[in-house]
Amino acid sequence: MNEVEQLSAPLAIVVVAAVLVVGVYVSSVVDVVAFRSVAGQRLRPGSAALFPARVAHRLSRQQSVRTERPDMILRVLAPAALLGLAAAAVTVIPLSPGIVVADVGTGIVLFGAAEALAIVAIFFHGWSPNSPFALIAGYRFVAVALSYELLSMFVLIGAAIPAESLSIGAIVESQAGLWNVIRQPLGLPLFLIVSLGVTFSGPLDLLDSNDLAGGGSVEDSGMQRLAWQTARHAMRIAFAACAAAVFLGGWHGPVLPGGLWMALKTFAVIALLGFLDVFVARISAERFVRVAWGVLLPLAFLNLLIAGVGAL
Amino acid sequence: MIDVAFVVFSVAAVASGYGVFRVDSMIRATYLLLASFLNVGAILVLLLAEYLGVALLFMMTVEMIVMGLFMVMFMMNPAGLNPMNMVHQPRFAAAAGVVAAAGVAVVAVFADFPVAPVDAESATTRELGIELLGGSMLVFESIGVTLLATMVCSVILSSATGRFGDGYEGSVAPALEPGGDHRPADDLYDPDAAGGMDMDMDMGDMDHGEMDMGGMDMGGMDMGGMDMGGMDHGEMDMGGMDMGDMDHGGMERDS
Amino acid sequence: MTPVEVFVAAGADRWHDAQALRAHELVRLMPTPRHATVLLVAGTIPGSAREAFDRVHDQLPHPRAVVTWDEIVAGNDVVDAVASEIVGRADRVMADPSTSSPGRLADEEPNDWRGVGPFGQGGEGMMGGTPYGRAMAMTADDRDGLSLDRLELRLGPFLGQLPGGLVADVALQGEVIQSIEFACAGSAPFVTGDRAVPVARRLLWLSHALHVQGLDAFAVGAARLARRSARLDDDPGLARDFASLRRRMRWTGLRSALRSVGDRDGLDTWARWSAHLDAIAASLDGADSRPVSADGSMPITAAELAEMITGLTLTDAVTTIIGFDIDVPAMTTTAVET
Amino acid sequence: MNLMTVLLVAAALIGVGVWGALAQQTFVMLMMGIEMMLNGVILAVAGFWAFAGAGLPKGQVLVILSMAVMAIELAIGFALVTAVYRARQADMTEGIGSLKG
Repeated sequence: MNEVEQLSAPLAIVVVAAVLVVGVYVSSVVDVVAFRSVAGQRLRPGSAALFPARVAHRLSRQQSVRTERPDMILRVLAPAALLGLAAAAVTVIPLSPGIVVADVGTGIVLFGAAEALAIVAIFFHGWSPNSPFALIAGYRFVAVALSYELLSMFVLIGAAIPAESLSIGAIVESQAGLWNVIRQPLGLPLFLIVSLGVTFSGPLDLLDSNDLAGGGSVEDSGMQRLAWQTARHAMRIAFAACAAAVFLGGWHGPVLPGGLWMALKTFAVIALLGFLDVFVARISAERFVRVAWGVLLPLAFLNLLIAGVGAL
Repeated sequence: MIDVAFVVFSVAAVASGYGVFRVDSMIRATYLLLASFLNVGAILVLLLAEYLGVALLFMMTVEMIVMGLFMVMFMMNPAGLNPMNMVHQPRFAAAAGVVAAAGVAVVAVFADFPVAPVDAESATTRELGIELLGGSMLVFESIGVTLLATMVCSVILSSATGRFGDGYEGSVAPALEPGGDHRPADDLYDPDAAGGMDMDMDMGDMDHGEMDMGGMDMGGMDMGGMDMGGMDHGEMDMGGMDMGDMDHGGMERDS
Repeated sequence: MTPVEVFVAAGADRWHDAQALRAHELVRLMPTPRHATVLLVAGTIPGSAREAFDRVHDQLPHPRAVVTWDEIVAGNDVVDAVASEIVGRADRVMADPSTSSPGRLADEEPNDWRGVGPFGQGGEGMMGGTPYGRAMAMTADDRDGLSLDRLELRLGPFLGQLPGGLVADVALQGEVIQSIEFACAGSAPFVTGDRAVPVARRLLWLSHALHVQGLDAFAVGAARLARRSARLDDDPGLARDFASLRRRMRWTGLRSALRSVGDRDGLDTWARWSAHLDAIAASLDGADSRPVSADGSMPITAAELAEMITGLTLTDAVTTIIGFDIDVPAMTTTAVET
Repeated sequence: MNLMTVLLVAAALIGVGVWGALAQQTFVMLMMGIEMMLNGVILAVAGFWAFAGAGLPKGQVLVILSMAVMAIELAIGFALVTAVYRARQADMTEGIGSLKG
């Protein structure tokens, strides 16, 4: 493995903040573009680019309603924790050759831990407002999340096998010749399913879904809603960056500098997730759990087998 | 720097651990326990057991998610909105806690342990991996098999249906008196829904069982204790599985 | 401009009409009043729904405004007039938050929380009492034999995912519906399948149903088709555009999401959707607003529907209910007659 | 940070766990007490490994063993809670106390 540059603490904070701010904004714009293009509405570039800022401005002037007897600590903690976990997940992902905010030897396990903790934060969001639909949505989310949590760890460990290291930097390094998306063809699709689940979008929009009147966000307004949407987009960034680094070869690519490749690949995954969010109908939780244990988990085992055989 | 971090994590671990048993809301209790684990995980990382710390973080998070689910499911008052007192023998318990802590603390302060710190340069994660798939492979594999057995046991225990249909049908536990109903009169459960559960006997052992879990009652877990004979004779359901025997098997072996 | 977020509190008579607002670019119908700036009141709110309406009104965060559909004097296009009124009112209230609509109910807890028991639990022993005005959940038998707590809820009449005016009392254990009762006479015809329904109304049903299934962008498309079909002049491109929408819907996984949900007589929700979509396509192809054929499984009474969805999860129940284009006004009038 | 301080923290965690397990009435809270004790055990084992075990990998294996114990305790514990609840609707230790013997 090459020299890895550990960023100094102040620089690291700036880098992570910049990645998240830019990423969240871009991801929100992607949402607008996806929605409008699928809905067949007019799409003016300037208007779409300013859309998230306008929404943020409006929500910041709206009242944040306090529900009756909320669990106030957890209500505040939920978006903050989700945002913080997204930031933590971003720190272990190398952004360009040799530049990673925190070069942790067990980076991929840390990412998995952040993902598991994100489920806790999301449950808090459903639990805290003391509202039946939010609680049902949060509960349902957790029940489903437990069935893809295992999946995600198998998929990530599978990617770590050819690298012979748990560090994401080493995993990127190992893809110099062949990207994991080809080496382990099942890995990326399964990981994208997990991403859709943890960012509760598209077929796995089981948290803030319309069939429960907004589900976990049913009581959110104003800043609370803005914070939650921001945190959700931040989580999408973390997953997109991880998918780009672990499966799409990270900074590897011809001509362009490595950092730019990483950004492009991350953006591609964000765009894919954004369009899937708009384009795919929600699947019932019961059915997904059946599919997750009966089909997806065996596929993850198969993926692990492919990775193991490939490493021999 | 490391010392400061250690103090912070330690205080947080103990304080959130104390909070677990003081808050009203079950969800807060569950996740305070998780916070305690996270802090211990952080201390483990400080101790250079990087993989173990992160794995503890990961594992306990998922475990506490499950625990939170059960909390909300089984507790009558999970949010703690209705104030109630859910403790018993508080003085005895507090005294026992202090005695236990003091016991360990005395050992910590006065015992003379060898000084052999871990080498800061060593690749502990790598060493652990080689050890698990090398010298300690038997231990590692035993853990795996035990966990598998645990999964089977817990599914059978918690499922309402046995191999031959509804667990409440099938074999009926013997009555306490000849000809009498085996269920105590003050029982809450629905007479139609009961029957097969040999709970009278189980419950007696249950308290021990719960306690034994701390000390890992492995004997009770092994397949030999699990009345396989009853299974073959077509009585395998919640009743036929006879948890009573299972625990007795374990107990005899222990004593 | 960002769209104004609107929550619709519609009586049964105007609920379908209000769905047409989804077509409008500057208006977005939200699933919950907490997300809305404007409360749109459409149709007749019966006296029994008055209190529920007041609660919904107070759930909108400040600054908020109320627009009443029936008060708007419109020329030839009432939906446009309503939309521009909504945008105007939203602009005004955002510019001057002091004009925000004041609360209709006192902002207080329904009950004193501290009760009489030794720990303030308000009842005998551990259980009992009404903390915060709500009785504690009591256990009851359930399908898994676990006897978990039972949550009693009243859904409607202004719930975003259900047709306006529909009221149902449900008892939930977890996400599973243990019992459900619709607020109408049990034998009342709930869905009248043989009635000729204008194609615009069917498209509006489709728009709402797509929204509930998480396909908001498609819902916009369906609402736009509904608006075009409502115009009197002949629109030759309509059938083609509907076919194109239907083709794109095939890629959304709707079919697998709806299949084997809400089975009745061998027909599932997907079969009912298909019957609706076929009926729309047939009407657009020139046939005169053909009734949904018998294989669309209609009609169904409220009691039959309740029986169908007992034991389903809340999500599947909502999907099943939405699968029928429920005729709430017909239901309530026949309820009075019987 | 040395062995003594780590063990003192572990002692505090174990003490809290003992107190919680004995004082709490509900099964799930009781299990939390046990988990808390194991938490202290893990910390103590890791402390010994780091300061007195010369970093032998076998020490880490012992920590993994403790984690497995915790997972097993939780799984079997919840299965038992479910079984008891199914039969008795009891979620408190007193609820099944009358059946001893």
